[in-house]
Amino acid sequence: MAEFSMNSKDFFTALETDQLIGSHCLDCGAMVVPQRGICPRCLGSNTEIVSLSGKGTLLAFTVIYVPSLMMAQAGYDAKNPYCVGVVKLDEGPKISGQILDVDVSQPESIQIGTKLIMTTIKRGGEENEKTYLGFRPV
Amino acid sequence: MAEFSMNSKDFFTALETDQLIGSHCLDCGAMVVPQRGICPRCLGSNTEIVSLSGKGTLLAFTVIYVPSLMMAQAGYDAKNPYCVGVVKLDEGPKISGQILDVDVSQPESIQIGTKLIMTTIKRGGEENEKTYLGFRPV
Amino acid sequence: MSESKWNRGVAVVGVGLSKFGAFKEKNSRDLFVEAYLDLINSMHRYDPKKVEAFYLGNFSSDQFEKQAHLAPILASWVGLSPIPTVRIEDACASGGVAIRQAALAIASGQYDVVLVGGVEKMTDLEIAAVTEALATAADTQFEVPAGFTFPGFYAAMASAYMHEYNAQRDAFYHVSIKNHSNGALNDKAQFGQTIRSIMESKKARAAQKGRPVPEWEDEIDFLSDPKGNPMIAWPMTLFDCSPVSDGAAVALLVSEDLASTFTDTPIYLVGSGQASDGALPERETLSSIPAAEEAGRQAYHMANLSPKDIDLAEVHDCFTIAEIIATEDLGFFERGAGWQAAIEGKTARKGDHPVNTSGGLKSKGHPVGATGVGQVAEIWKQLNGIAGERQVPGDPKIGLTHNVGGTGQTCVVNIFERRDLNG
Amino acid sequence: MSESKWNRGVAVVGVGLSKFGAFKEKNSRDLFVEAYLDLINSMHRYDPKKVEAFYLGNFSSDQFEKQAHLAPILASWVGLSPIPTVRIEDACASGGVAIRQAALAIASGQYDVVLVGGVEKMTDLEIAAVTEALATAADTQFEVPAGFTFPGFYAAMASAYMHEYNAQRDAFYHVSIKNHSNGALNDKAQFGQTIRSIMESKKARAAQKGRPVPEWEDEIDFLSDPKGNPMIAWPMTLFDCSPVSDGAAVALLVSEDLASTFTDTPIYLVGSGQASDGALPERETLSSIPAAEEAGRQAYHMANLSPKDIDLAEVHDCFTIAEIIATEDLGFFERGAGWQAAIEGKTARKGDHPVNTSGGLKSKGHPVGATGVGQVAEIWKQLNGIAGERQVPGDPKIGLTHNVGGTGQTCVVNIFERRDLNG
Ligand SMILES: [Zn+2]
Ligand SMILES: [Zn+2]
Repeated sequence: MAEFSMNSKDFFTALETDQLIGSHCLDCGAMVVPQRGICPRCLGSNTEIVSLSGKGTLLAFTVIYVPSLMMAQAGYDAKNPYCVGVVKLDEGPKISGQILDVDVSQPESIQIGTKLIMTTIKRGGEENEKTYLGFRPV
Repeated sequence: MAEFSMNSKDFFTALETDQLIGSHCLDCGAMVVPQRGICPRCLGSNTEIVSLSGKGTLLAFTVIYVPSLMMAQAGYDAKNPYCVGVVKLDEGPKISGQILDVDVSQPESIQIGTKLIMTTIKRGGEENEKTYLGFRPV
Repeated sequence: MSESKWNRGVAVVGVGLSKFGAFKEKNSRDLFVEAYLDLINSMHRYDPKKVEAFYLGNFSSDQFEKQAHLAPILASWVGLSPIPTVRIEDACASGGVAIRQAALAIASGQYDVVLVGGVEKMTDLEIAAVTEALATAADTQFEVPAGFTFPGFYAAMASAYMHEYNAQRDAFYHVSIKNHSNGALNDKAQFGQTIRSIMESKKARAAQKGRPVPEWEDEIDFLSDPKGNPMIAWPMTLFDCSPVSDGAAVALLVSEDLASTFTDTPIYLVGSGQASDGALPERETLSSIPAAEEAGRQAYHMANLSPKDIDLAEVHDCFTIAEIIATEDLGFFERGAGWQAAIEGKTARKGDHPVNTSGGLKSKGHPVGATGVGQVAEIWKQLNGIAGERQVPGDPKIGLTHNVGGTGQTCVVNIFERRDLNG
Repeated sequence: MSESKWNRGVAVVGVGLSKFGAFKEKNSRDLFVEAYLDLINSMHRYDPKKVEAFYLGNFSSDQFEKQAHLAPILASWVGLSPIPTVRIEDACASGGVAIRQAALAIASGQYDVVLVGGVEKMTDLEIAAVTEALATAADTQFEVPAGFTFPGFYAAMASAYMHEYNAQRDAFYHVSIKNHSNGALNDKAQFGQTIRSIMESKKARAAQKGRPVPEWEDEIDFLSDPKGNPMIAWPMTLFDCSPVSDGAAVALLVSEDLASTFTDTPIYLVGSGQASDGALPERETLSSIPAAEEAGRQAYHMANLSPKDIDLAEVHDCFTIAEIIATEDLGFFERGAGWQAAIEGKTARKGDHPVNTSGGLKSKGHPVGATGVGQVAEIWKQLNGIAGERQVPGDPKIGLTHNVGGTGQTCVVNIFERRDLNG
């Protein structure tokens, strides 16, 4: 993972090549996402960047009818709501992302505990296109 | 001056009708501009709105070559700089404003102590036109 | 015995509030003056020349009014220059943290008399811009790009809570109904109407316009109908969310030994706690707010009190789920029991644990920076028995404020006590 | 004898700095981590688990990065959650005020060990947007609409100063030349080049491109030529202005009694003062900064020291005129004598009153929120004799920091003292 640094923007640089990166503490073994230079468990600074599987489980979610500006620009609104959630990765750490391919017309049907796999999402149109993290059911 | 309130925006409402307003403390006699409900000298709250003459003296100034966004939109730049200053009003209080009709090509020629009279300046184009305070030599 | 490490105690000797609402004609400084005049006019022995410092809670006048560096402007506007002025920003907890920092500054010995203010002027921006500004209280590098909005964060916490404790959605509606019924008795409140009266006026308006009149049986029926109460972020509806507000609040804090020279009815800051956290994914749990629990633990420890000693609490109900979680984080109810307690009315004004007698953020309004200071104003009124129609019965002596920034990245809890003169 | 009202004393036991400059690849949190690692790596006895609170000076990540509520994010990013975290905003004085608030919190007894950070990430925005953001440190309702820019305010003060004291414009250039010569010896500085080397490289570039080579005789000649040094706001030129910068700084503060458990070389905060003011027109004078004078007076009084006792000072030279006024406000020179003193080299590293040995804001850079904390880092290095090539001679023992927000709406002065172990 030498191509990525601990600088926080590099998390998105990695995403552009479909890689989900985090960091691993060489002292205590803790894994965190996004990657960072200080280990939040032992507070040491002996960490390295690692790649994660992108597999995880849905921990919490919402279906949003009044979108953020970014999501409104991506075409979402009250008639076309979207799901976003917090995902527990198989390696331990948790992260937020849009949840695709779930039935947003029936929020009650979306199950906490659903197994997910990461995907990347392009938003922002041609001019400002950026890559974002998403998940979909396995 | 019953038509204006102590709300700070009303200073500009008054300017729209070419009136420069301040407040006068009924307890200690202090005058301040813009108008406000608490007297800064005696800290009492017994003040009334008064109209000022708009006459004053230049206390400090600058000629600006790298304009603010608002002034850039009004057409100013390094080749067309503008003067702005702090003016001591004849009634005592001081206030900032654009200084018109001085030789901005020779900042050294602009004299602190110059006698000034207020004027109002419209900026912002048709859509967002607002009235601002300015001064020019008597 | 108190467990305080503080060098000396701190008392509140006066409070002031502006009306909360949407005020086109007023800027931050005007709202602040309104609250400051309310303080002056309610105190007999206020001398502004004794004020030694000013602490301001403000979330983001930078974004809302294009005005940073607001603290010295406000102090100057009421004639308090050249006292030291400090703006504190911890998102929606800015006001509560300002109270705590002012208290610490008094405890240090540096100042004897400190004015605390809180203000936010939010309604000048378009609603989309307000939403973007509020989102900056969360992690805009990693959380917001996922698509979250502010209601969305709390909605996700609600999903975790409902899942973990099998909670019913009605519980949220009961919080909203209760807070509106309290706010209806508060003349400073932005939405001082009961949910029932809102429902009835919607029916009346439909009838007036010749449209079919909705057949809502009661408030729950009304709130359950997306036509009356649209979904914002499932499971949070419009009436689960606090509004966008303008408003200001002030409180005058002094060292304990000076309290009686300012008022006959001081209340004492006997416990204070504050904690922080990372973004939602950094936490062990999503069905509670760990930093709120930690702040509460610190405050109880310092005050040597326990949750059962608290006569009433103002908690941070930016969303209805937040109030339910707060009542658990603060130990009023067991984990997972808060939603049932809300349905059973235990947090009502005459319940076992009165919560948000002011109307809370939901009904009183949520001018972000003012909120934490405004909470203290309500506790002041309740402990001094001057809350009028919304007065909590039983001569309350101990009140608590709970103020949350973001989704719990900052939490501050303060506990106040009235001491009887002969006590 | 100290005149301190504080319950107990406070010491600085470590500092850290990121490089100051323009760093596309780094956000606030990355700059903060860089400074924090610099602290860790320079301390032998740092234990992060002992840190009890975090105070952050930050002017406006709201505007620069669309990120408010930055304090808990930074704490979380280095693993310090759930300690209480507070963002302090007093414009360009945010860092210095954060130092003072952290010290007061220690003095209160609440905390023994507090981390103070300062950060600003300014270079992501277009320069016009940066200018607009900086203007929000002034009164955007009444001062900015007059047409003022931030350099414009200080330029107007310069006009009043020049008029009152018949000062020569060259004095400003001497400040710039001196600060660049100091910054050239500071590996953290954004513009670590002397004015002479900047001049020479401009000549060389002209020669390379086959253009006429400017015939500047010396630095003053270069700075006096609008082709080398364009006017920004008369009489302030480009080289009178500090740059737009990214950067972070940290300092670890502890209660005096614990200092020796963290380091063998603590420095003690023996004096602190802070004051506020209204906008320029609210003041009695425009040729000085009354709040800076007041903050200095408080700090000297608390430390029981006078200006002549100060071995070196880091002052807020956001513009060259500001440094000259600062040296008068702080009492190093009589009113109106500062400009002559600058010309005579009295504020040079080997002068009577060394000022801005770090290079100051002008050469080191001015990441707004980091500036006040970075000043403490310089004083730490100088008092401990580890400032390398830019070390002030004569074994300095007492250093002062002077941090100004806006045009003087907030000013904070802190005085630090090294105590010899056997002293
Ligand atoms: Zn570790
Ligand atoms: Zn008066």
